[in-house]
Amino acid sequence: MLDLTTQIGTLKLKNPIMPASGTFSEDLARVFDLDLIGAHVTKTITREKRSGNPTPRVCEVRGSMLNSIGIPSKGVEAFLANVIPFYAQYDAPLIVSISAGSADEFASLCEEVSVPGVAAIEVNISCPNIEEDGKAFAMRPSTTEAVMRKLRNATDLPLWAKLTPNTGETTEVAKAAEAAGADALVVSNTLLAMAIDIHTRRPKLGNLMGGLSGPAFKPIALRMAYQCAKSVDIPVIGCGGISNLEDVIEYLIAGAVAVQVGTATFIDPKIMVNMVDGIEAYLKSQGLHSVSQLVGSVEDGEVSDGLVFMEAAP
Amino acid sequence: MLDLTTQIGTLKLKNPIMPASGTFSEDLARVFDLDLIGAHVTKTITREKRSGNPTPRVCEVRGSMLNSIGIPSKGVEAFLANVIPFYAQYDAPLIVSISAGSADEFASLCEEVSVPGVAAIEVNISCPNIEEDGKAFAMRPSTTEAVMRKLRNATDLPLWAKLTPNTGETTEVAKAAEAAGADALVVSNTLLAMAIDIHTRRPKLGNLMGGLSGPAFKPIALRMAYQCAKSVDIPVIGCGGISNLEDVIEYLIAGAVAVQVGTATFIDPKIMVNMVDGIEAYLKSQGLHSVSQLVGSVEDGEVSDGLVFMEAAP
Amino acid sequence: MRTMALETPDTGDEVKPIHEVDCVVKSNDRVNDEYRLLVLDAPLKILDCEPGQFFHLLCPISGNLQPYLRRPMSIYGYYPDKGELHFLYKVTGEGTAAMATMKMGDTFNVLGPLGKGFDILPNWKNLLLVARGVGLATLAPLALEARRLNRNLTAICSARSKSVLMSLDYFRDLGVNVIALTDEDATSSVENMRRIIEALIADEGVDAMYTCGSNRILKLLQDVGKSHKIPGQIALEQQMACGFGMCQCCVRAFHREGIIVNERVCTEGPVFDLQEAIGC
Amino acid sequence: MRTMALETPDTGDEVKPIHEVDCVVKSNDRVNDEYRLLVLDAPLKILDCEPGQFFHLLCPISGNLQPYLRRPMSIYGYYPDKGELHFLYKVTGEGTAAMATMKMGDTFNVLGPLGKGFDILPNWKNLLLVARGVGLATLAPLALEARRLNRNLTAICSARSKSVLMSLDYFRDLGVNVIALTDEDATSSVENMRRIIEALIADEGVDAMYTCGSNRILKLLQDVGKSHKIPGQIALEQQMACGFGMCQCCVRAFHREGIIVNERVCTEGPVFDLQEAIGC
Ligand SMILES: Cc1cc2nc3c(=O)[nH]c(=O)nc-3n(C[C@H](O)[C@H](O)[C@H](O)COP(=O)(O)OP(=O)(O)OC[C@H]3O[C@@H](n4cnc5c(N)ncnc54)[C@H](O)[C@@H]3O)c2cc1C
Ligand SMILES: Cc1cc2nc3c(=O)[nH]c(=O)nc-3n(C[C@H](O)[C@H](O)[C@H](O)COP(=O)(O)OP(=O)(O)OC[C@H]3O[C@@H](n4cnc5c(N)ncnc54)[C@H](O)[C@@H]3O)c2cc1C
Ligand SMILES: Cc1cc2nc3c(=O)[nH]c(=O)nc-3n(C[C@H](O)[C@H](O)[C@H](O)COP(=O)(O)O)c2cc1C
Ligand SMILES: Cc1cc2nc3c(=O)[nH]c(=O)nc-3n(C[C@H](O)[C@H](O)[C@H](O)COP(=O)(O)O)c2cc1C
Ligand code: FES
Ligand code: FES
Repeated sequence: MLDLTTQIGTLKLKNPIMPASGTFSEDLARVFDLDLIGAHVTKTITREKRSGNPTPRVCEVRGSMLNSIGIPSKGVEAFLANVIPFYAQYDAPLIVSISAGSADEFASLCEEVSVPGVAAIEVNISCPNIEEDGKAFAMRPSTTEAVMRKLRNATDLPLWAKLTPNTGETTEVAKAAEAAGADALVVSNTLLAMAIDIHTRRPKLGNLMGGLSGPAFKPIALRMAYQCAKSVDIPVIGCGGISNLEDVIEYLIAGAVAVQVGTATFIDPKIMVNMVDGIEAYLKSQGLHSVSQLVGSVEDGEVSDGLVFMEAAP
Repeated sequence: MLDLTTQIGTLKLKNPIMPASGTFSEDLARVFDLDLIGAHVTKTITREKRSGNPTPRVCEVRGSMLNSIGIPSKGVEAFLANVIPFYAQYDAPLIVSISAGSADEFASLCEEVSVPGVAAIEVNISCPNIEEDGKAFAMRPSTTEAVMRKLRNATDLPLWAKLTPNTGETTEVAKAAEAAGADALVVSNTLLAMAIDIHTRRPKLGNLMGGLSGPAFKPIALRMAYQCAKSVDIPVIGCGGISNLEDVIEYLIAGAVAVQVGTATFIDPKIMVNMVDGIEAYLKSQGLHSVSQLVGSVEDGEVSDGLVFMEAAP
Repeated sequence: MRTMALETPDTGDEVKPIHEVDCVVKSNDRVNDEYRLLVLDAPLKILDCEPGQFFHLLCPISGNLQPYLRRPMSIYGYYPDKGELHFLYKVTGEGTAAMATMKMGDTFNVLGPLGKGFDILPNWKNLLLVARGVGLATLAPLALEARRLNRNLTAICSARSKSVLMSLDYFRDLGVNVIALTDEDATSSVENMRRIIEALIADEGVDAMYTCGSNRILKLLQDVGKSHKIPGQIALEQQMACGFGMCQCCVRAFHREGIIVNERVCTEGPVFDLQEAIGC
Repeated sequence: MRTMALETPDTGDEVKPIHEVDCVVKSNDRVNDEYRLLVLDAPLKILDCEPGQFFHLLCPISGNLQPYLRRPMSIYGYYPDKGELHFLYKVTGEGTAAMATMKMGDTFNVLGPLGKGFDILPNWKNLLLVARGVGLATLAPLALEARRLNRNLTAICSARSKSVLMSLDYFRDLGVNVIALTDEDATSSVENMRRIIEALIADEGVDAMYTCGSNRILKLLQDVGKSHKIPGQIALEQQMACGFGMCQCCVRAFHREGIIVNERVCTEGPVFDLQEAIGC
């Protein structure tokens, strides 16, 4: 028997494929049985209702996309009333993504969503910390640690910290999240980018800039996932540009125990299911019997810490 | 008459197209007349001979590439003896790219290459600062400022600071370089990334990780160039993923006074010449008469500083 | 002005499966200077469509044309009997340029049908459709449906010039009363359109109005609709990523119950109430 | 062991222009289970080649095959008289798979000719070529050149099986003495090869040896070359980006004057001195 399960702290997933926050919703149930994938991850919610950023919220760049959705949110009440019951019909664990502008608001939202039906909480700490200088929490180890400590006190559920690729201190931030009690890291959110329409000379996104996701982003997020897996003991969930089976395998080999698939679902809505099937076939073809045999199996030899943790290209 | 010239501090280029360091050499003279482009930029040199990184030094990622060449260098003597005389046969100004592991070494190399035939010095401060904690100079404003001050004292030639996209403090680093006397910014060097061969499970680059360049990198570098142009008064030279005429125009509109073309030359060795011709045709078609009319003409409206200088994707 | 986020997916409507299917291209010919008609050999399961719905198309990648995201395209015609799905499109950028390169026999991946189509309520007998340019692509299936339901349909079709006025024969063959207006004849002004519509209302009467796209026409029909209390619907466009509700890229703002609400064009639309719509 | 950086471009050689040209595909057929022969209609200016040189090919982009960098490929044949350029290639990944989709009449962009080819010194009368697998593609033009210069050429061709042994007829037609060895016949071992070579040296004598690729063969020929003082050359491969000297991606290490030097395969090579080469 092939063992596709993967362990993320106390949570065991039937397979390592799950959606990335903001690229998944109840609507995908119209395409396939949502119990075929390892977990469900909601779009980030905030406590209050929010309408999100101005349109256009998406634009295409060569072989990838930028988005500036922001975090439109129905608010926590609507979420508890409508979304959690919807996912209750599935066996796959529900991961709720949350965000807030201050550590205290973050903690109180975290408490509010720590309800039955929720298996873990993913904290989107790539949003600006309005109490400090407006920098996103996950830009710095200190702010990451501070917010994660408050969140840790606010819930007994597993806490996944979702990192940002915009920091120059990836491994320091990863270690800070671990030190403050995160149960897993999601690596990572989108990378700040921009596109300008040369005909109108206007930014292609209504919000001026947005986040790069999709294939172009993969080598960057993969590097981060690898660096994080090398620097912390908690599990790392890879995320960024994963578009096909090979990408999934690459992240697992790099050290991710599971992956999140985002933009690729927009191109091929069934891709996650195909990946689950593909992993099975791949393990078989390689004479392996479990996903965990792949995780972290990168042949990086006696590589020096200087290389593993380098922060600029050589 | 169409005016393709562009002014970079005291230096006037006949057009805004030049190669990016490390993607250009005397060899390109076998493809076109090197006086057709605005300037010549050498591969980064170091004082001593160096052999560079282990192979493979290049790998392909979706629609782009990673490299980990490192800085193989013939040393400054060979450079002064062979390279500078070669470029002396051309009118286009020669920009010499230099690097070193400490601010003092940097300064002394800077002095050594401040010779007739050199029009400006580009400082590749994306390399590790071996005196501090091994972080690249350009990762932080403080180390950027420190090294740029020493360099400023070491030469009277224009100094271009080449930034790294791996920092979380792009505009702070830009301002630090300006404060320390940089005459222009080159934005930017490659972004740290990784790829793993899923068959051998080995990193695709001999050096474990490398720098992403090419189309995938464009929206990121463009965002940085825009942010830098908004935050400093010295000219910004755009660099990153520029592959066709539209990309050139996009960078100029974003605020770059000139651009450097790297990876695209590997795909189409004549691309820089085509871009020069293309700009001329474009200006004509738009009823414009000079490149400077395009520079910084982005229609970003009454955009708040909060948006312009944001550091993580919304 | 308060702004409110949208509500969860319509619970009233039944939730139909969404199909992702490889179709074979039957033809892909130029119909005039600007537009092309793509005819696909399509399986029955994706031909259970409503006028106003759309598909999300995976444009081919070849050479310098490398579209990445899918492209939304209204259903121009769906024919379960002959197993055909039609799109009428204008080449405007990378994706549509790539579509234009497709040849008979090529495979083309489509996702759909998607979105909420037009309503034709039982008591709506005299229907009026006002379209400009490629908007006709979106409104054409209404003509077929009107005939199936035995309603009277008048179509005011406006375009830059006669040569790009499309679908007129198509409409006439379906018994539609066609009124063609062009810029080159100087007949397409808003004032002239208003005169024509007012005359129609005075003559046979109009029970419902349908349009899409143009801000000028939206404004005009909102005016006319308000003064004569005639209901209407409009099909709207917005940049899309997912095409069926997940990404929140495609929102537009609407007036509803005194506040402004955001709705997803791909899911709550692309067809919306005429009076609630806000131009852009 | 000291390591030294490479010197500036050979100043001895004249510096020829490099051409980037769109060619038209004349044919692109399978020659056996693993290899394809691409025949291009090529302009004269790119057909002034040397055996051992290569072109840098811009593989087509289509569907899921989206190669980005150019691919280096040895010249398998160049025929100024008929205006043809030939490549013999094995489908190993995205780029070569994309090449395999090309059809007669397609356009194909090539850059070259590039690199430094094989030498045949005036006093080298009896030439020996030892090749394995696709290495033949690189060595084949030597046969043509040997005939032009009226030298004797023996070719030891080794492969997995008879069915992938290529170019044998091509060689025979050029008057080459062909010795075919295969794994399936168990004739391709290094020991057997050594025996055969030693016999050749003992019989007619060997003035120069040429090979490419395989580490085992390199080692064998270095041994034989050293003990019999026979000079030789080897064509090497390395990952490339630019293909003509700018990027420093393609270096390999060589023994030279007691130290290790790095040389660019694309510019100082791909043909190097046999004894200086270091396997990988
Ligand atoms: C519901 C709906 C139905 C449509 N029906 C039709 C139709 O029947 N016929 C037709 O010709 N066009 C139709 N359009 C517009 C069509 O989607 C665009 O023309 C097409 O996406 C342009 O793609 P491109 O790559 O050629 O252009 P580009 O400008 O290169 O596209 C760049 C990006 O912008 C998006 N985009 C560009 N224009 C539009 C637009 N008007 N609406 C939404 N996204 C856009 C593209 O999808 C792509 O992601 C419809 C749009 C929507 C939303
Ligand atoms: C000077 C030279 C001459 C060559 N001549 C021939 C020939 O005549 N026939 C033939 O079949 N092959 C030849 N090769 C090998 C050929 O370049 C590779 O098979 C080809 O690049 C593989 O590309 P791919 O996209 O199909 O494979 P992938 O493995 O997908 O390629 C990924 C990347 O690795 C590079 N790469 C892969 N293998 C090699 C290799 N062996 N050498 C250099 N780069 C490689 C590719 O160029 C590409 O950038 C030659 C290589 C060199 C350097
Ligand atoms: C349209 C869109 C919306 C997103 N919304 C969120 C969000 O609400 N919260 C979050 O943590 N990440 C969000 N992301 C980031 C993704 O979860 C993911 O980290 C990123 O897209 C990289 O993965 P990908 O390349 O597979 O898309 C969003 C991404 C996209 C494309
Ligand atoms: C093969 C290669 C070698 C490079 N070497 C250098 C270098 O020596 N010094 C430097 O400052 N940048 C170097 N770069 C970075 C480029 O100058 C440029 O900043 C980067 O590639 C982004 O531009 P592009 O996307 O147009 O290639 C190198 C890039 C490549 C691809
Ligand atoms: S396009 Fe994704 S929600 Fe409408
Ligand atoms: S491939 Fe660029 S130097 Fe050889």
